[in-house]
Amino acid sequence: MILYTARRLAGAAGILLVICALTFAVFYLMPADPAQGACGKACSPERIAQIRATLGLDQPLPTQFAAYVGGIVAGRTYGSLECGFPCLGFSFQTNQPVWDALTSRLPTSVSIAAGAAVLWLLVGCTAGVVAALRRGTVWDRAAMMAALGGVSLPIYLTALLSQYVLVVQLGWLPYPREVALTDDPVGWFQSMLMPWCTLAMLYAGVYARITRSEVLENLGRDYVRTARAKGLPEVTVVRRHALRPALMPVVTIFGMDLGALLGGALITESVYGLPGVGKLAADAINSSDQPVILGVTLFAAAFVVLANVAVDLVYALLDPRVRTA
Amino acid sequence: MSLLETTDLVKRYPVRHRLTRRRIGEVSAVDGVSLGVERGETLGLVGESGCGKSTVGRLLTRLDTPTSGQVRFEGRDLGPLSEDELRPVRRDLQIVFQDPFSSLNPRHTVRQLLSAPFRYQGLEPTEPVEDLLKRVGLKPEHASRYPHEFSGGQAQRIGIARALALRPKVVVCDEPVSALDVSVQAQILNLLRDLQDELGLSYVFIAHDLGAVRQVSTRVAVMYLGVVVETADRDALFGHAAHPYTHALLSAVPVPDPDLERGRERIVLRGDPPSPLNPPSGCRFRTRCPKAAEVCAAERPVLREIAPGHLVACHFPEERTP
Amino acid sequence: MTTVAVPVVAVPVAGPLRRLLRQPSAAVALAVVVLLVLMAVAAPLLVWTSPTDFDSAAVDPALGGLPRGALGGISAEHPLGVEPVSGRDVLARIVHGARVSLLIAVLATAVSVVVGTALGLAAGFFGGVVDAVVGRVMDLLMSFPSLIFMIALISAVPGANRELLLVLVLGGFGWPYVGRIVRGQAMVLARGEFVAAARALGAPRRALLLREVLPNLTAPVLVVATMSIPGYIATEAGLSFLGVGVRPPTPSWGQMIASAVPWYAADPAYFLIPGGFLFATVLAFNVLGDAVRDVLDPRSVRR
Amino acid sequence: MTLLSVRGLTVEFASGVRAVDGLDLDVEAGRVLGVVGESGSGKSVTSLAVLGLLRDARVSGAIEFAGQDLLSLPPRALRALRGDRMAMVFQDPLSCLNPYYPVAFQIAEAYRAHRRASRRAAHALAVRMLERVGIPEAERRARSYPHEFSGGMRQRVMIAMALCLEPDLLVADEPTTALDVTVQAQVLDLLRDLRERSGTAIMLITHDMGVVAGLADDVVVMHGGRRVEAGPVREVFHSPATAYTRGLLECVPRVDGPLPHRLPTVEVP
Amino acid sequence: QGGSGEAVRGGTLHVLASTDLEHLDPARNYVTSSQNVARLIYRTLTTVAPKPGQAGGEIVPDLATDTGKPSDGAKTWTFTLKDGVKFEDGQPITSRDVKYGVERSFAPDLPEGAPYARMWLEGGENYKGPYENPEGLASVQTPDDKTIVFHLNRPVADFGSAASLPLFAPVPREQDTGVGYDGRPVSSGPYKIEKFEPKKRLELVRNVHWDPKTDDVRKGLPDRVVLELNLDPAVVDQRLVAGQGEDAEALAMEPIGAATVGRVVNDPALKNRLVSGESINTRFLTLNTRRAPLDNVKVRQAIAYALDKDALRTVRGGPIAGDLATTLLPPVLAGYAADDQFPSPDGKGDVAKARALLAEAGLAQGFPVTLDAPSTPGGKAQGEAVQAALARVGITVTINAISPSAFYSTIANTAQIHDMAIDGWTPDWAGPSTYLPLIFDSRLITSEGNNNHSQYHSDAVNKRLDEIAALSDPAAAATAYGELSRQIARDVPVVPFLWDKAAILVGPKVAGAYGHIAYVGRVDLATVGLRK
Ligand SMILES: Nc1ncnc2c1ncn2[C@@H]1O[C@H](COP(=O)(O)OP(=O)(O)OP(=O)(O)O)[C@@H](O)[C@H]1O
Ligand SMILES: Nc1ncnc2c1ncn2[C@@H]1O[C@H](COP(=O)(O)OP(=O)(O)OP(=O)(O)O)[C@@H](O)[C@H]1O
Ligand SMILES: [Mg+2]
Ligand SMILES: [Mg+2]
Ligand code: NI
Repeated sequence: MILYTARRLAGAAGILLVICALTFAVFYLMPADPAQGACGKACSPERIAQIRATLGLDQPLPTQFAAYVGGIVAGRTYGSLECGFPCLGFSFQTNQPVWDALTSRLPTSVSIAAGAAVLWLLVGCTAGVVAALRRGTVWDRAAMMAALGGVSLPIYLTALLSQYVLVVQLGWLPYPREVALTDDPVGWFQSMLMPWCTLAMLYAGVYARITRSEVLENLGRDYVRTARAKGLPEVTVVRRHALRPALMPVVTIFGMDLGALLGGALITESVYGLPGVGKLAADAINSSDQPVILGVTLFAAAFVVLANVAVDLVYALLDPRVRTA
Repeated sequence: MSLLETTDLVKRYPVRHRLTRRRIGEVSAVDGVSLGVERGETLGLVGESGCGKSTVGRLLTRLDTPTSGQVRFEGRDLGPLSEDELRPVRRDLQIVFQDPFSSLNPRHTVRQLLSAPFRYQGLEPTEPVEDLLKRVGLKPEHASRYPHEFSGGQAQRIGIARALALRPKVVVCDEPVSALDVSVQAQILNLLRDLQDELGLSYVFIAHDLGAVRQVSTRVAVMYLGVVVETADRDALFGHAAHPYTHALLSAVPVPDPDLERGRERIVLRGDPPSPLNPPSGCRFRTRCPKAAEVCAAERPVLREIAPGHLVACHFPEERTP
Repeated sequence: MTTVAVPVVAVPVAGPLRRLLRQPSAAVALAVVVLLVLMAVAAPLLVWTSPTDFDSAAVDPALGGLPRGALGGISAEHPLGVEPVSGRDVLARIVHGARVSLLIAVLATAVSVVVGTALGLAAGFFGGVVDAVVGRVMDLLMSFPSLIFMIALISAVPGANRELLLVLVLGGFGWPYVGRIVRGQAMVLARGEFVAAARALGAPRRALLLREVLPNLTAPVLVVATMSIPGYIATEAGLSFLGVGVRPPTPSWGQMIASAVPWYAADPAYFLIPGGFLFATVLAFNVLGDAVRDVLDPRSVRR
Repeated sequence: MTLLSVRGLTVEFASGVRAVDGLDLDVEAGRVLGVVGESGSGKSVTSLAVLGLLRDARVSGAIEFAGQDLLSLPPRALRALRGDRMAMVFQDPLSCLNPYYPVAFQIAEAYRAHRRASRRAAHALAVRMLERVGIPEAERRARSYPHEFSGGMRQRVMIAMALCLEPDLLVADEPTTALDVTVQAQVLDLLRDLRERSGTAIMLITHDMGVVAGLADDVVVMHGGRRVEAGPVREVFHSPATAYTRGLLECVPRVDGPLPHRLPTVEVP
Repeated sequence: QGGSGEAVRGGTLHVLASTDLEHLDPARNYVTSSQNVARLIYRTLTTVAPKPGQAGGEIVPDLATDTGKPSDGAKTWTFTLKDGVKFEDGQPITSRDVKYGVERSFAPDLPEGAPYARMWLEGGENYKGPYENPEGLASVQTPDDKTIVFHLNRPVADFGSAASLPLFAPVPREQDTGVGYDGRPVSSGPYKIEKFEPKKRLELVRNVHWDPKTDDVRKGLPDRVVLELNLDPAVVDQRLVAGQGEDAEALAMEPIGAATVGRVVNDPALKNRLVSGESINTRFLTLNTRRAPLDNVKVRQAIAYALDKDALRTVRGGPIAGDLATTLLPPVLAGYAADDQFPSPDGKGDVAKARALLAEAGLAQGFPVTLDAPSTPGGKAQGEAVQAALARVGITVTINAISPSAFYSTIANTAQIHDMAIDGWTPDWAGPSTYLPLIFDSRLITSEGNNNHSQYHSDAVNKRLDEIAALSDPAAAATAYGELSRQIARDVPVVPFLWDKAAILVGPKVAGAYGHIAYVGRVDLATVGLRK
């Protein structure tokens, strides 16, 4: 198992390396010249050339790429500038190592993702189970229609609408802003509530549908019939024999969704103006801050890839058939 | 020279871990099987689940490539042939599967299914689809239907018609009646018998149902965990089984007669067949054999002829009581 | 002899479309989709106003370009109101925007279905190295933070035809989801007995792939196709929302919503109208996709 | 004494399929009733109806078990009977065991549903039951998961689970069909042995006339949801009253006796 | 206006910014909003007067006792530092610190700053900054701790004005962290940095070593100044409209968006909280004079007639966003002279005249052009307004949206700029000397980093620019620039459309806020405070 984990992690690193290379290549194609960008309003060609040399932009692409990957592993320097391990690049627009920018924004993204995840799991799975148990009833249909509606609502629309209604019209909530949980728990909760609900609305629908179909599928399984034949109370039958196995695919998808979300809820953070990793990415894209885009892409991909590995391992832990195979 | 024969046929499948996809071992599905089928005869192949019967069937029709050993058809080794070179051979060598529905493409009509053999062989159809249907007891107007519109028995008839379209010399029937109801089973067994009489076919009849094997076979081979433990003419095998396993097998089949069934001397074997992942050393049956001795663990018994045409792989075969 | 033929049960197999229409929600969804498609196709005939003409009389510069009149300037001349500042007709932009959205979504679906089916089929059928390579590529694409990367990629080639680029990028990142399903199905089918039967008959590989396996993939492929259209509509709108969609002044729903962001408090109609259209469209396609799956997917039929 | 008495049982599914149509049958205490018939003749549906496990189906007629009318019993009372006084063994032991729990847990669960017992005591009982159905090293194997057992062992686990509360009636739906003949012989032996020791009545559902011949005292032959014939095994087998039963008996190729060139086929009543 | 009541000492002032502070490092700080913030942190030799309107253009002493003494025909400039000026650690500020600060602006590692030191100081072309040439630049002399002398390579009449730029702020050599200095410049002004998270937040607290007696400009009223950066502009507007909680003590960094105008104009209470500041910025449409058919002056004149200035202003918020521009130099800049060479009713354009001019040029059927615009919502909207206006005369405009950070470097690249660009110019201080010479002198055209975006070439204009530069009287020079601008306007290298005004919303507790022309109408942070 340890060996397997190591092998998966190595594979994950491989995937990240390829993603890194591809992203790097795309930036090379980008017309915006970081040196020109860094040079600003009054800039002579000589000065641009100087900056280019400092950034290593005059080197051939493979050399630049090697330097970049080397930086991630061991840190590097840009001219007189130190960029310590793990150096995901250095933003000349914010004068900050990309790593610092990412880590300073991670708490916001984690706050959003974690809270939303709790919410959507609670709402989605409950609705899914209820719908499955009351199959064909009004409850079922209403839950599934609501789920489809939630899935169909573009997130920026939900965000704008909730902000318009809850903040502008009703004034029930303040404008979301960055608040540390440790500084002001109430403010944190108030600020995060809308982003959580917005994200949860999108995902809860998906989870309700998955949970419903999995519970239904498991309810039709022979071992559920066995459980009933044993005379178990229906609650136990559902909980132990239909829900538990149904949660396996939910766990799988949850791991991946969470992994993707930790890499920044791009639109949510942008719409609410919350300085998370996603907003960092959006801003960086708007201002063509290539080192940051590259860094965020890698960072987000790392979460996805690691989530994949984690999901497989968790799966192995949860499913005795895999565990002992 | 047999029409279709195998020598020392071996097939191993790698086994992978469910999660890590690492190779964690090998199933030795078939381990040194030598068989022969003569013109016009039916070789019955019996054994318990997982003993390698289907694998032999797939190897005989070259749907799988043997790990080692030979499959010869009319004296020609099929091993080194490419798919293109095999194509003409396949006209003479057909297969009927267990589950009639999964062996018929659900998206093709009966007409398409029954003209496929000619199309794939690049031949002009020699026999109209309607005639093929009639031969297996179906109506010509069935030609435009899809498989799901048939009952199991009817679908199996279509499978048989398809196998026979090219007028093969040998048909491997891999449990052709196991999925069918008893009453339908009888119809299909009768059909196979009729077709053999009419067309002079040879069959390799794979089944775990000893009664069915007895009904259609002229010779029978008994397999246990990838090896053939006994072969004999039908009557010899059912009358004078020499291998303890064959004995146990025969005695385990319940007979639909309350008096006979209750009074019968039964040999109930202990335990289950071992896993083909790591088969026992020496004689593979020794772990369940009532006669097992030390030599059985040490030495693998080879097939010996104990009477003309009666071969047994056992250190302590039953005495033949005439 | 006394054989009794087992009577063949004549299963009344209603056509898939009929079964689909029997569900009221699916029928409504289909009607909405058909209407939308008609609207998109007949856009120039439907609205005479150009989606790019400014109408400075319809807005009040002293109020920062707020549309004159209630509800975002709804009037006989502008049935759905006008865009703040420019006074462009919202209905005209909605109708022309539908064209862009639908066209891109349908083409992206086509790209992902064709590529996904081809590669998934190859991977599932041949297994081994092909499967390993295709599998890796799919893993890779699915690990990409695709939204970020798509934006970066699209902004990296500013000169290219945006519509085409969007189709390629959406399809390029979307095919693994088709490919994964097709691969799984193809793998099961390739090991199935009817493929073995065809091989035993001497069928060449091409025939196995195209005649035996492929026809059995139509149902799952059709299901993923219908289910992915709404996703592409939403993603295209999302990209336009983030400013990397189709180029102005070509209207697009996502863009309209994006430009409504600063106005959401002052002129809520301006984001509610395109937002409502987007929601209705995506919902209709989702409901339809769901119904198509119910009709075609044997798993859900079984329940 | 009649333990289970079924009268005019009719089961109709929502789809309109009438799977069982006015069936009568009786299981005597301590005796084995064989129920035979072709696929689709309604055997399984009957067994599920008896245990009240059918959902989405209209069940009518009368099912009387130990003097109680099961059809009019409230769900709670029915549940209390189920697993306790009447238990069931199904055909496919792999799919009938939950892959996520160790086998002992699943046996103990059945026990704890009806008797107050500590976890530990229930587990000990489960181990005893496993020993009783002939699982070697029961103490160790108790913590294994279903997939770690072979088919025959799994069916033994199912039987242990059904018998842990010493029910009056065991409904066994094709308990050996998924098994190999040698393993089938073991399981049949086990059932025979258990009946002799505990006196549990068994309703044995099968399509294999040989199995009925070996184990059953009485037999009911079903076709199309109706009873074609019923009576003591010996009577029915030696002198079947209907051509259908005779056909069923004769169309199966046997390992002994004469060999016809062609097999007789069944005539539907 | 600007919040009633008296501003008092104390409290926390919040500044809500929808943009980022580009650079705080004095060697790199070259954006008005950053300069406005930087004035809270560090002092320069001179600075702009803290007054509303045109008076804000006046240069006053800051660290120095006066605005500089020219000698040698304005080729040598001498400044004397005030007594008692200290860094945040209590160390006195010396002339060496100022010299070091100027030298840093030569370092290639610290790009982006104003170019004047590099352009004007003798020997500057070979100097690479203190990191590579630690021996320093000989043309900046510090005879004693208080005196600093600059030797220039040409006469510069308003070097005293240039000395108000951040690169003339003192930097203690021992505390220079190179590139990292951007995140934590050492304070010499009333506030020092407590916490700075780029693109998120800047928190300033009092610098106890700043002595108000040495500073006639800054008031340093609030105890703390907190800037929230990179907010959504609509959210900033909404928060200030609501003006609740902390937001009562907040002011916006940027003008209100068009969507808020209606709300503010119709609400007297809000209108009372609106600070309207004039600006030295002029917005114009740059026409690339090297690309056909825009190389034809008739075509350019046609575009000048066709342009709908009013629509462009509506995009920016309507009349509140400024006045329609008719000249290059805005009215608040010295040298402005009223003029309108391409008049049209309400600034909506004169389509008939434009068509006639196009017909003269043989392009009556129109032609296609590509317009470079920033990919911001505003940029795109302006692009679409140009598109719609020029469509009226048959000119089809394709918008090339460029990411905002790359926008200026792209149009400053002569190979990358297309036919037209949404453009504008803010002089570096409130005088015309950093306007026309920088953007219309054809001899300054470079392939990259070019400021003459229209690539306008006129030998007559070049000659005149040299003559004006040689004038030692700033007032005479201003008048001359004004006259020259009319001459340039006839050639239409650019079409001015808006003289910016900034309408800025402040919270109900903010007092003493006014828009400063040098900070393009933004609230002067150095003097604003909170009410009781
Ligand atoms: N493709 C394969 N990969 C791995 N193992 C295989 C494969 N095919 C067969 N096996 C294994 O080889 C052994 C023999 O299988 P085979 O299908 O030949 O048995 P069988 O006698 O036909 O059984 P049954 O009566 O159940 O059909 C089994 O253990 C099976 O699990
Ligand atoms: N849930 C259900 N809904 C509709 N029809 C059903 C359902 N369950 C069973 N049936 C139908 O009822 C009939 C009897 O089925 P049942 O399972 O009792 O047969 P069986 O005798 O047990 O057959 P087998 O030997 O194949 O197990 C069949 O025609 C079957 O299709
Ligand atoms: Mg088999
Ligand atoms: Mg059954
Ligand atoms: Ni007959």
